[in-house]
Amino acid sequence: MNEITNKMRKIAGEILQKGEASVVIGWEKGTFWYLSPPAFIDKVEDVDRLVWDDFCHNNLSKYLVDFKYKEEKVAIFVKGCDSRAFNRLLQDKQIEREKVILIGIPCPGLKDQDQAKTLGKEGDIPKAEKCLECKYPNPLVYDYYLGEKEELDEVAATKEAPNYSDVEAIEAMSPDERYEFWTKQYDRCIRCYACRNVCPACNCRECVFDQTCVGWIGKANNSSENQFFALTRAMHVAGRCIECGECERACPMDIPIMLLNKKIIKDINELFGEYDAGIDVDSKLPLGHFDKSDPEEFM
Amino acid sequence: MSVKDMQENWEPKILVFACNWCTYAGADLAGLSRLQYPPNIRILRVPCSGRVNPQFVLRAFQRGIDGVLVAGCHPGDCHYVTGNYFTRRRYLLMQRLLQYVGIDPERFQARWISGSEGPKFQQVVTEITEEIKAMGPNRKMRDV
Amino acid sequence: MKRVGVFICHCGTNIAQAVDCEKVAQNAQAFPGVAFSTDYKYMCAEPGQDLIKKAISEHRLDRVVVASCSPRMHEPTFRKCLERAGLNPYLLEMANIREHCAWVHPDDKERATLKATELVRMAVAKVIQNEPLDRSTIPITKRALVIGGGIAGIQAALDIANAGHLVDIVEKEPSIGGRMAQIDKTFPTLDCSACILTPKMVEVANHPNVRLITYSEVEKVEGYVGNFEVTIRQKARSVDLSACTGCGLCTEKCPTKVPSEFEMEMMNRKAIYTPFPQAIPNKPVIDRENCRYFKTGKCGVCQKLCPAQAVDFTQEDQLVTERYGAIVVATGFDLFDDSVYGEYGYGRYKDVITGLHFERLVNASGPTMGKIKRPSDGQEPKNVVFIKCVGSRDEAKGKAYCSKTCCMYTAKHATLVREKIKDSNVYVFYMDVRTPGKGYEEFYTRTTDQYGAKYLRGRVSKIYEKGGKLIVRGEDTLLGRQIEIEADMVVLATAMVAKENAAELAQMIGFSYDQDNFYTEAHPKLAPVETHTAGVFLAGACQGPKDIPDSVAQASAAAVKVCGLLSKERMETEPTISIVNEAICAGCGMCVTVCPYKAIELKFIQERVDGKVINRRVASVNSGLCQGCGACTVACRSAALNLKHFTNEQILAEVDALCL
Amino acid sequence: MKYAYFPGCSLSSTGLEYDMSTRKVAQALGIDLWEIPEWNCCGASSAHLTDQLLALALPARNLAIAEAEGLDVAIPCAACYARSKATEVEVRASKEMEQTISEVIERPYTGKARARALLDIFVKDYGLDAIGTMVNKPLKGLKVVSYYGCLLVRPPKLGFDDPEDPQSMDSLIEALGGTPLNWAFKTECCGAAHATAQGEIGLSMIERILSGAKEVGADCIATACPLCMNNLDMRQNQATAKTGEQYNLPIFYFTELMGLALGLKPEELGVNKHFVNTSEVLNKLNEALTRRDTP
Repeated sequence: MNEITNKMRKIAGEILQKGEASVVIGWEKGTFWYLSPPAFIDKVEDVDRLVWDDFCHNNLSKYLVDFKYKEEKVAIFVKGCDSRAFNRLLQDKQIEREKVILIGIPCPGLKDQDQAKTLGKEGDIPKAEKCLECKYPNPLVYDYYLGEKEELDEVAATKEAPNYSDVEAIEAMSPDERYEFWTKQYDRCIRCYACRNVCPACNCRECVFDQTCVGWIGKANNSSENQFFALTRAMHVAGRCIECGECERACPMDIPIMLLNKKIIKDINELFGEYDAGIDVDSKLPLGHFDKSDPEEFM
Repeated sequence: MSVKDMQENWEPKILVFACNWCTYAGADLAGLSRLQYPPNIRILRVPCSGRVNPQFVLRAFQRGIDGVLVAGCHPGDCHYVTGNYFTRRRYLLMQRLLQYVGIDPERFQARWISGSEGPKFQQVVTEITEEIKAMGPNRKMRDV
Repeated sequence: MKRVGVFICHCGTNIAQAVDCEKVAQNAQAFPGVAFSTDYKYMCAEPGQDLIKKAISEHRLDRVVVASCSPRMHEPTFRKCLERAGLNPYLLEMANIREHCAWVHPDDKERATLKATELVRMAVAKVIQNEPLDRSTIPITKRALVIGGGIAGIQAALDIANAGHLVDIVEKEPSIGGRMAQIDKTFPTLDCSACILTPKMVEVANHPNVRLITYSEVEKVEGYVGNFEVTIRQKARSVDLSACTGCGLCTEKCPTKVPSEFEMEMMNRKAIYTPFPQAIPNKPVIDRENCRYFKTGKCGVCQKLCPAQAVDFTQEDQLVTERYGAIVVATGFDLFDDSVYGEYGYGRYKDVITGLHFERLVNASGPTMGKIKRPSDGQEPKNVVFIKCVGSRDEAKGKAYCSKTCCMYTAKHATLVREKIKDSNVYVFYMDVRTPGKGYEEFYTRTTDQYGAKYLRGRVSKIYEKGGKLIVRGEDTLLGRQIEIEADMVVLATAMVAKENAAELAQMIGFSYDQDNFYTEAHPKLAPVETHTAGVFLAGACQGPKDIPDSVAQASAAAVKVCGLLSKERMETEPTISIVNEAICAGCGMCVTVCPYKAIELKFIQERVDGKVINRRVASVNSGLCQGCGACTVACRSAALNLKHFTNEQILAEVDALCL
Repeated sequence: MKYAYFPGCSLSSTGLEYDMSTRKVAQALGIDLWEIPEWNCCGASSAHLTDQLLALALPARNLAIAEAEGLDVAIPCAACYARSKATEVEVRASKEMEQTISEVIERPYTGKARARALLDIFVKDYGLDAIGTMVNKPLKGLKVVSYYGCLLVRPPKLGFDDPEDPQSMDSLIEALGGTPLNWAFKTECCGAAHATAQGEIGLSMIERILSGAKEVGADCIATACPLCMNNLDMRQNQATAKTGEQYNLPIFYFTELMGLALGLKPEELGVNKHFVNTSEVLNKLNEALTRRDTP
């Protein structure tokens, strides 16, 4: 990984030096050794802050939305999931391709930061759960590529066929069991909206949950409002979720948010045909078009 | 009235989102034809089933509704050409999602009922009322 | 605080016998915002309306709820009533306590009354959020477009033009005339098709209000009722229409022969040609795909010989954009592809032909000069078999619908064979004979009784060649036996189907079509020539199989609708449309993709961000196009779009009020 | 490529050469046929005249055995195919039917194992190009009319080809180097059991097919149905006796023609078991090949 870190710093330095972009978005070491938060580098002398290690979790494409109206170009490092997010944002017209320089990094899968915290530096830290079933570890779109081409092939997808066993386990429960399961999860929700804030599919200018005057959602933190929040968000990211798993990682209350998202992805695939969000920029969103021969259950 | 009486006399309340052009007209026709059905449903008129935001449905469950029906024109007959095709996609997903979080399938349904289908309107709302009556009051997702 | 007035109607005893109206009115007093509540025997009658008007002024009401019959019945009535009382008509809401309550719950007054009360509570909660809305008016472009220059298009254009309006006909082919020009005689009178069509073609071509745009296709349609902006591709004709005198020398000398589409490929035309002698404009066109000059660069005989120097090889397609107030779609039909019926051998056996082939075979200016000769060897056929319902009424291989015209044109063909070939035998295999139309049944009766055509009720299972004859094997279901006929020629009564690119055009203009790609009328009975898209009307077989009288009738009806529109200076639009909250809109364009009317566009607005002026992309609703379905409001996650009169706030308020 | 193999009862009696040639050809092409152990009669035609459920359940048992093995079923006989396919289609169309049938046969059948006509497998799965490369004795100059019979491609929802003007056997003949002739009797009824019960009617139907083939100048007829073979081959001299016309039309199972083209010996394919003498056709083929070989 050190080699990639070196390459990162070199290319970031070059980009800034030549003025190709005004800022380079990458990762840097955080407060603890097992955290690598986003870094926004706009000076050549700062490029040595950049790192690539087992904890570069954040989906950086999300931050491009903040640069939407900047005139200068932005350079950004992308893993497979970041690149899917990038494509999604392009589809949602939140960014322009030519205003972004993409630097691809092949991602072997990252490590679980909570486990890291417990096991310590020398421990055998397992992969992060969200990386266990990654279908696209390699960036799908990039202008530069760090690493050898061979490497790109070597970093094979860890998931060939989608694994929905966790979703199916819940489907197998009785309605009351399911309700109890989810109530237990969402009773913990403190509605901090970290899941939304970190999510590249959540790219509204003003989120409905912030619109108090319409009264979409009450401010009370109770089971009912939390579930309204959860289901509404799930529907809003339906067809947009690129399975980066950031929502779940960011959740301070360990709510299995991806279990909702995966359910919708599974249903979309079953109902409307295979669809992976953020792969094909020209594809239409599953809820943004229809087929006259869609399944008919409402007769 | 005692609590027991309250339970015995309980009647479900069901919200029907009806599109103005088909299902609302179908309900009108049921009336014109004097087709009787249980008085548990309340129709909320919307221009098109495609206007029904899933958040409206969630809100109704929050406020304690016992069942929700979203009804519109048959696919291909939409007054607004394509609205109900989007409804179909949206609610195929929504229905599964609601069931996934534990809402009983009977409590959220969608149907196509045209302006000429007074009898179908009668039949659908009667069935839904009976199903929900048999299940008892909905307590899931309620905010009280 | 809003001041709502609630008016409960008894509808005589219609409502009152199942609902305690007085009690509902009493209950309503307590609802938040209600300043006045009463009940009355007939709210819609003059005294009832007076009561509302009086209450509005006496109690300073600013919102009104009427609980009565369906709003589909009397909403316009009460809106007018509000207007007369000085209130905006959109400050009205109705609770339907007749069709949706009293009439369906006649035996449970207690619960019907409770339901009525709750319906009123919903209406009150909604009306509090109602906003005054103004109908706006838009100017109308006083020119109509007719797409398709067949008989339907010609008739519609003539009627519009005669009413004093300007009209353009866009025709895909080099000449107007359409299918009717190919037809020999017309049922049930057997008068010559060309004799009644060509005068109309001339009339429309010479009409000062009509402009013919032939050899052209509609490429793009934007805008909305009153103001369509249509892009038309005028294909390169390679002949300068203004210079050409139509002398025909070029056609005569052209060395390249091509099977003629007009003659169903039973005769050749040249590469520079007019499709048929009476074509309008009667000036040739170069078929560039087959022209020797365009294929090899050598030849140019036509150009060298043309005395008017009208031949222009350098012409290019031209795109012109015109504005129209209304559009009549009259694009006609195609024929079903009979080759899917392997058992009939169409395409394999030369003497198995379609009805349209027969029209040309029997036509005096056709390939055989009107003598019926079979295509394989030019012999006069003695035994002719007709098979009806080929491609129609057949869900397995063809179309489910009845093609409507085949019974009559087959009777006509049978008559013509018997008339022209005295010693001929004519057999017609049929499933049913359908002759609804004036003089149609009589014509059919003459075909069998006077002309002696033998009608056999049954289907044909196989046709095969044997010794130069076509053996037609079928079943006579009335006699219950198999029959084999040695035929010289077989004519298939081929179904009419929608034009190949029918769906494409409908999507381009933005109206709906059925599973067979025929265009869908707004209402099958009460709005048969309208589409769901305002300002777009239908005429002829593009809406479904039709004969000439029906096509002409529909064309005139469509013309009346167009005239009604064009006779106004401006038109009113419904104000219940979507609006964009630009502050919230992120410009993602999801609303654009779900809008069936192409009413939403993305535009850029200028804004100051961090001291700099930026261009921000937002959605923008075209109030002329938006029909108020609300699809965009749900597609928009951040609820930047809202539908006036059915706002998110209103619907949520109704839901809340209902669940109390 | 592996399929479950359902020969059916005809193939172990009157249609023995169909079975022989099928197995030989499959072997030559490298297709693995796994004969369904303890297979039972498909029920044609008595079962579907007796009881609908019985008619569906009989083939279901065979299909279920194949399904447990994870295999689709290759079926040479047209009647066996039609009955088995009918079961598959019904089971796939309705969960209820799936349940009923599974109860009757006391094992699960979900419709996953498909009933496949042998002809369809060769043409679609193996592919004409692939077959073409395996041909070493092309049927050069042999004019063949393909006779599909009434069952193989009909009714449309069970068939795999155009129900009125099917093409798959014709294209197979072409791939084998032969000359397929177009004719009008591809799906004509051979009279089936009429030949036994109503001799006159049966013979007239046989006669029509034979003279249709003669009319277009065919050297032989290719078929995919043991009963059609029976009628056209065994009763050909009866037809001659009736009409006085010498047809001289050998009838071949299409698998026999495949075997010949693949260079297999006529005897291994059962070609010597026919009623109508095939030697003329075989000689013609050999001659054509020799002619090609001498420059």
